[in-house]
Amino acid sequence: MNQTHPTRETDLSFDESDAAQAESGSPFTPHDAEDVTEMLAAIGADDVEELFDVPEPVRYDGSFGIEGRSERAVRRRLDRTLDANADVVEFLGRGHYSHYVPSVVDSLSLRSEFITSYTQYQPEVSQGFLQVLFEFQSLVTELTGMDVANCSMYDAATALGEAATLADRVRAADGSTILVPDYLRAERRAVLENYADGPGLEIREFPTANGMVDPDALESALGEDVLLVYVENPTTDGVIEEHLDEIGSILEDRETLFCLGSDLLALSLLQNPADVGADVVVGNAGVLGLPNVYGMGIGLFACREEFLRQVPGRLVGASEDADGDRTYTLTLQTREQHIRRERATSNICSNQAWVALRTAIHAAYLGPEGLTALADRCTRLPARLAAELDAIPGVSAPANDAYHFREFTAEIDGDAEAVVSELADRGFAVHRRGDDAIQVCVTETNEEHAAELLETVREVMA
Amino acid sequence: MNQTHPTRETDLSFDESDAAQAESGSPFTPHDAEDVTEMLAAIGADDVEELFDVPEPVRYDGSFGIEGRSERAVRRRLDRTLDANADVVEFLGRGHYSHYVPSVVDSLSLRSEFITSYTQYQPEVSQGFLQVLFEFQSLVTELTGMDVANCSMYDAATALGEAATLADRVRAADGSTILVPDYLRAERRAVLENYADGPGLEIREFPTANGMVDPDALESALGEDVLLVYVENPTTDGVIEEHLDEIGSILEDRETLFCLGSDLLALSLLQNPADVGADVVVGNAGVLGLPNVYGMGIGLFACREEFLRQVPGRLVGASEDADGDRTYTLTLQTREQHIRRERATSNICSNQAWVALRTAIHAAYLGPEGLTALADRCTRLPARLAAELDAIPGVSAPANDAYHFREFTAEIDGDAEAVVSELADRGFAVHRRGDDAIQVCVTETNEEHAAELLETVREVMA
Amino acid sequence: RQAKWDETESDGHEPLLAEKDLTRHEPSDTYLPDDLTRDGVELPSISEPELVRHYTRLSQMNYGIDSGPYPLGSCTMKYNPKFTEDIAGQPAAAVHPDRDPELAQGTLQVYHELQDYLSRIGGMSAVTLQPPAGAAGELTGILVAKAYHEHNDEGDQREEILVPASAHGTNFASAAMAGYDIVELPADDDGRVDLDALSEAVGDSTAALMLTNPNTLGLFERDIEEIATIVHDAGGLLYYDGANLNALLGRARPGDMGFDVMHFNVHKTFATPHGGGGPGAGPIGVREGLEKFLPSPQVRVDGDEYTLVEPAESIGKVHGSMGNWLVLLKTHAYISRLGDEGLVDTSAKAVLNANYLAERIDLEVPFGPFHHEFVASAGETDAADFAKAMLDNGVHPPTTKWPEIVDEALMTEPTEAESKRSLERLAAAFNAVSEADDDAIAAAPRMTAAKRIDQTTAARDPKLSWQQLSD
Amino acid sequence: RQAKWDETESDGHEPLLAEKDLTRHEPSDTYLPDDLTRDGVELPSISEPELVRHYTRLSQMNYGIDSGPYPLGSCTMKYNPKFTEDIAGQPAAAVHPDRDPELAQGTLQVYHELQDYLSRIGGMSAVTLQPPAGAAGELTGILVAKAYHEHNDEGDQREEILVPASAHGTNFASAAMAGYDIVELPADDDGRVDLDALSEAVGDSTAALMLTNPNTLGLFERDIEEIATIVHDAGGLLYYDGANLNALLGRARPGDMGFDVMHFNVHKTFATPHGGGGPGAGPIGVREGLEKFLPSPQVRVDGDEYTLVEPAESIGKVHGSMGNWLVLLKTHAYISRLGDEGLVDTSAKAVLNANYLAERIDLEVPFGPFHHEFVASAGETDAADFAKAMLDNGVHPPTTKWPEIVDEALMTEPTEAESKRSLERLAAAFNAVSEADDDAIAAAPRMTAAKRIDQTTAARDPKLSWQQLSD
Repeated sequence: MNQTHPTRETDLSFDESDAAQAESGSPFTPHDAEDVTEMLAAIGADDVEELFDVPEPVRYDGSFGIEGRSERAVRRRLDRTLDANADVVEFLGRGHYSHYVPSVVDSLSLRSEFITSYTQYQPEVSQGFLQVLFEFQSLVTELTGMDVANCSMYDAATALGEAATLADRVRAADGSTILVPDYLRAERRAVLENYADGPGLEIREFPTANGMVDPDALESALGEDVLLVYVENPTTDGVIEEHLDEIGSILEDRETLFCLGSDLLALSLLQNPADVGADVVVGNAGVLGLPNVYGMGIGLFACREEFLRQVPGRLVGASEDADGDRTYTLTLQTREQHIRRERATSNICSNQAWVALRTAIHAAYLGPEGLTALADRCTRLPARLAAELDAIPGVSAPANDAYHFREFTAEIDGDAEAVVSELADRGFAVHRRGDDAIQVCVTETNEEHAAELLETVREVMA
Repeated sequence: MNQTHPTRETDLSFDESDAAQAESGSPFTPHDAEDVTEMLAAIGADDVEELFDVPEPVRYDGSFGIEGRSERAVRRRLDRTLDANADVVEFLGRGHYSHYVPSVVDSLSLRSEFITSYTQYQPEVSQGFLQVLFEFQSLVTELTGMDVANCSMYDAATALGEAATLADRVRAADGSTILVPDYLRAERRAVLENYADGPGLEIREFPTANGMVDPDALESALGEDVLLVYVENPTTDGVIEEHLDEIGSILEDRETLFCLGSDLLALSLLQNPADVGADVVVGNAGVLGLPNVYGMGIGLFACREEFLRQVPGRLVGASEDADGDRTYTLTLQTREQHIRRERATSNICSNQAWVALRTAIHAAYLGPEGLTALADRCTRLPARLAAELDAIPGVSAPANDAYHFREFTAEIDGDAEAVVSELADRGFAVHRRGDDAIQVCVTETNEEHAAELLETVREVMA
Repeated sequence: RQAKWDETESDGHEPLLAEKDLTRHEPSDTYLPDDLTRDGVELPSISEPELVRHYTRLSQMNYGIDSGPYPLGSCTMKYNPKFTEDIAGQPAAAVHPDRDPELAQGTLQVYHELQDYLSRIGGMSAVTLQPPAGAAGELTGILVAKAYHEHNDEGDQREEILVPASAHGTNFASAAMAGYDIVELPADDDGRVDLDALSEAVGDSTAALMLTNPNTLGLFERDIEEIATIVHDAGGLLYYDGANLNALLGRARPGDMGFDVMHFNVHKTFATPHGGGGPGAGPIGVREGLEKFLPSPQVRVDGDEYTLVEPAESIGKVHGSMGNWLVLLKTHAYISRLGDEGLVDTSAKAVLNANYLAERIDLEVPFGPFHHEFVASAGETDAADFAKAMLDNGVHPPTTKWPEIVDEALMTEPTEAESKRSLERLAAAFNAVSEADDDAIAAAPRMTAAKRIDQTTAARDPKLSWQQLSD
Repeated sequence: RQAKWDETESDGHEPLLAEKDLTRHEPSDTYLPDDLTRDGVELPSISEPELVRHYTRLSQMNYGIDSGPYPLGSCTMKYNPKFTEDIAGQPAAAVHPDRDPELAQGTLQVYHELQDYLSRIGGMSAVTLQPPAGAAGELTGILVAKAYHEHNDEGDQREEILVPASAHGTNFASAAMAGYDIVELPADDDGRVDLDALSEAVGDSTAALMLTNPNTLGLFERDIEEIATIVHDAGGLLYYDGANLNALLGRARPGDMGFDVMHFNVHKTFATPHGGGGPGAGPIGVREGLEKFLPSPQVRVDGDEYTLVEPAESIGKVHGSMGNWLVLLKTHAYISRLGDEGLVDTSAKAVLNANYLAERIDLEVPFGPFHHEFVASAGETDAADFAKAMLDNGVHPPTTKWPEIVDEALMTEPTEAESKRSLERLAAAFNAVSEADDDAIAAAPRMTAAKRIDQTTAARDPKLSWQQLSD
């Protein structure tokens, strides 16, 4: 078409807008040129570079080869990158679980007064978060039956590590042995080994039977050197432990701590740790509050009153302000690294406080009835799914003659690796357990796909 | 497998969790049974049903056949439903535009103090939103050059309707004609007709040339009966109007209002309406703040000071409180329906305040440089895309010999309906304009797909 | 106590962005020639961190439902479920209104299902979702009535709309916008429509009666069947103002009561957020025979394909597109969360709460029995002053000075979403003010971000922008 | 002024959920037999509307970066860009940690790219992202050092870690957790490492020196090359505490200065939100030769496939999975938003701001020249009291009483994200308190949600749960 108006802008390309939008300098520094000039004048410097007291030999020129992008370009690029996470339905568990997180959790926890705040060193302007953490501790206290709970550990594995060093500090037992069941996940054990390394503790395994503790075998494994016995309920194989009372009795009169691993949802239904004689409860609190985000979560740590001053991590306590009103504050800080330095109960500083907030909101949303009802469902779903799988030729489920929580193992006639891989190709992720077993986890967030999973397993096994 | 533990729960189905989670009653009523009992006792009633003073013949039994669902089930169901919106790249405009909305807009506008508040009838506890609206009015004032802006109309079409009735109220002209260009979108005209219906106004079209006003034709169409002349810049065909000064001169000494339609982004770059003699500016303010959400937006309405007391809708003004501090309040409410009833300047009550908040945040995020740079890009992109399309055999673009803003029409050799349909099948949505033209809109949010679009058009036209 | 900015430099207010920075930017190297561009714009140039603090602070100076009870009678401020925002924020919800219907089947399905839900809830034959607010719904409904009379060749003759004195101001304004004369109906002694006055007012020139039921006093119009007969016998239509439908959800349907046209206020009945003044949505429903006048387009389903259809004698359009889509989507989500049981429970608890609160406050509450709201009298105290004093108790006051049938009216609607504890707190706020002395009331509010605001000066010498402030 | 609850029933505090409701629920009809279930749980049963108000109100009683400046020295509280939350909130980011790597290629790509970014920024050979916090990074780094010495058969011999007196408490605690003895190094008169003291302390038993540079006084350790030589010559490793890396971004790299191991604090350097105490992330970088000791697994790329690999002599694991994934994702987003130019500008403005603020306050500020932070002295006033009085000015005070090398220390780090206006407001707050009289300071704070809090009693008689409150 014959145009009197220019129609071609030769120096424009369709993909340059991101570059065009990328600010020179940081988009998050508020200074304009005039500000900089005035500030330098006040300081008495000619140039910002003068302010860097860095000797020439170690100066760096600032080139990392990292390209700046507009906000939109960063989002688009990461959206595309994450899309490479295959679109499979996860029937995965083993200590990391998916429960539906209601919208209020995001809506409230993302309020900037919460998420952009720091540790509550100035309690007068931090009452909100302090009360949240106090309520979180109270929730954990109720669900574990313990006297004291801290308000955040990194995860279940590090919480177990902290329990081991607590045992070392509080127990006069001669030895230095931490006794763990043979079903302990390798990852948790590896973390425990590193926590044990400093104080020189030794990790020893005891054999279990049918996925749960064999009290006789435990008793045989015990000795004067044992600081702590760790047991899970449910286990990461999904088995509900049936010998907690016996374990409690065995450990009752010994200088050995009884440490129970669990999670906040299971605790709302299963035996109360306090009732079976547990001394310390660790595990996963983030089953409430976060979906599965590649293992990011929050660890649980609760114990009996006598260990209070040896507890690792943050503790929030109630106090009064100058008006006599109830207030909250970080307390017993003399246990902590910023005061006690190398004699602190732990090196923990930043932890998982924001996840604790989310967990507290989620738990409050469910309430006692909701928690218990969901936990009850977590005992029914695996039973049903195991029975259906068991009906498929070549599958025997559950592998353990036990009640299960969320998950169970199933024996497979044939090559488990091939079966798991074939299922993945067809859109389902399950755990492989050795050469001839798989593990399957079912909750309210994937049960709607259970029928498809069964159909697919049937096809794969055929 | 032979199990001593029950493995089949006969009454459990995998899809019942939604029903199990659906509360009886509303999940958003906080009463437990005890509360209800106590409240009824205080009222002196035995049953809530007693409180309904509804005669038997018009009582309804409450069955609508609408099934209640858990929060998760509702989300899942609507997610699936919306997935049925085809995954196409939109090159659509015509008054509704897509610009990248930065994350701060959601983050701030969803703060519950903003989004869960009502109209600011109690200014003492509503200073935040009032200041936002005051700043929005100021933004519009600056960009339109007008003296007065209100803080929200439903959309561009209804704002035009309100301008017509304003003209009827403020102009002594004998007649009742609203003069609109022949390029006016049918939807906008249809809305205008309804606003014109009550006061008995007549809508008349004047012919344009090359997609813009022909001053001679406009002058010929004018008469003593014309209350208002409406012109767009840019037009919904994307044409930048080149005769604004002449239009202003033509209307200067007449009892006819000059009403200009535009949008907030275009106004940051194109001729200032005040400079060309506009009396009223209407249009789309939501081009900033919201993506294309099926036409939901916010209308623009600004005018000269002399019409202040005839302005429709909400106005926020500055004032002082008892301490003498600057404060803000809804003002000139005697224009409004809740005071003036049938003599109000409009029936408007709820409007689009929350979108105004989003628009204000987005505009502030961009700032004067950002706005102008983005607007400038909106003049380059269509020029480039038109030139590239023009190079494809069978396509002539742009159809108008003009500068364009965001979009343009292109003539097609062949059946436009078939071309548009074929493009849709291949993942691109463009407008069909009659039998032998299409319209294409390009902004920073779809330019990255421009090359693919060109390639696809090439294939389709081949 | 509400947060307040206390920056010394700014006399106690959060500065305007324009007071923090004002940068004049004159574009250069523009693609357009100079004669098509403006000289420049002068606006705040603010960094993202500063921007975030500005709006965060402003939000803290604002009261919302999440801050506490908000018992604005006839404005129904109830809890807004958060999950509806997550649904509305989905990328798949962002579609252009000019998409071919084939490319927007998901959105159209939501429209169609919501049309259906509302038809059932209102007892109506068809529903349009186009009006972007309740008042726009009123205008739409009256235009439908007008089209109906014109269709019957009675358009010129029927030039009056009857509106009870206690009706919402929008009823008067909407009818006037549609070109009608207003005939105001007085109330009888019990606060309801005076049947004799109605019979007298109604006639050949009556286009419609606009009625709110329960009315703004919270009273059900018990004579509704007789009212319908009177209006219909005179050839008029009966219009239902849906503002108070929350009180009747699942208990009575406008269609069953004889209403021909109605609007819904989705934020009042279906919990969409009000956003500080909108967006809302004002769908209207019509009885059989009036569908053909509805705005264009309507969503229909044909097999499993959703299509857009122009009704045969459509009044045309009342919004440039299809109304406030995201608000309608949230409405759909809310209704399908509640279902029948939740909807019925909503009206039960709304009515229970209003009656309980009325019982708990030490003010005169004339008329009754109440449904979802009641109008108390502030007695000797000016109702507006009474409201200011309530602010200091951390609650939002009721609607004041309206309806005028009650002296110094405090029109109070707690909604179903308030707990017994919250109602008691609200009652305590009423009772504290009713016992306060005049000086204390005059000095209120003290706990708010701003003290008592001078509205008269604001209107006498309007300052409507930062530009005018610096004049 | 901060918002405060003023509910009469609760003495001025927001009630605990347990004070609003406590419901004992005893499960019945459970699938499990009774002997495997507990008797019941007693927890608040709260409706969604009440829940939302509770947490909304609590948030209003909390100060965050979006509320105003937060100049906590060494804790680096800077603006947290909102878009990173949108990225982290995507459904595609929610994946199970036990997915086969083939099914998590997107997540692994982000890990791999971030490992690469951090290697470049730190001048390191390899990076692990596993440590879930800075202190966890320290422990990890020291365990790597330990593994290195054990690999060289010097594990038993090298049992000491040197730490300067002004170092972060976590350095001492982390080294102790790894089983080391701590040797504290005094500072010289100019606030930096005393080279003579270092030479004396270092020896065959030295495993490592942990150093923060710039140190906690904001001072660059100018003798860093000599320090490195001394430590390396003695067979020890040099550990870089990354807390203050924000000051040096793009100006100097720990690897180039001779550090062997370092950790990054992603919230301090890369603007991830601190969330009221975490989650953070504490990636560590190591120089060439130490990669084989890193935690398992590392992310590698093989062609275009990302895989998980266990380093040859890995120390094992320090977190049950792969660390705090969402935090790492936000870190990636932030770094790729800024790029080289943004990173360099960050340190420029951080240092400019600290120097400007130091210039503007009327307190003694010993030592210098400062980089990103400085330590002022409150003089005769107790630094903790000084901080309380600052709260009344609407700003967050600096870190107090540390490092002890300055009397009544006020350790102040404004960060790059504060504007000149904001710094001036902060300076005004410092100066107002420095002129206030003792009584006024003792009475502070008055404008906060709580008045001065008694921390001693809280520690003496700990009440750590609602259960203990009601004891």
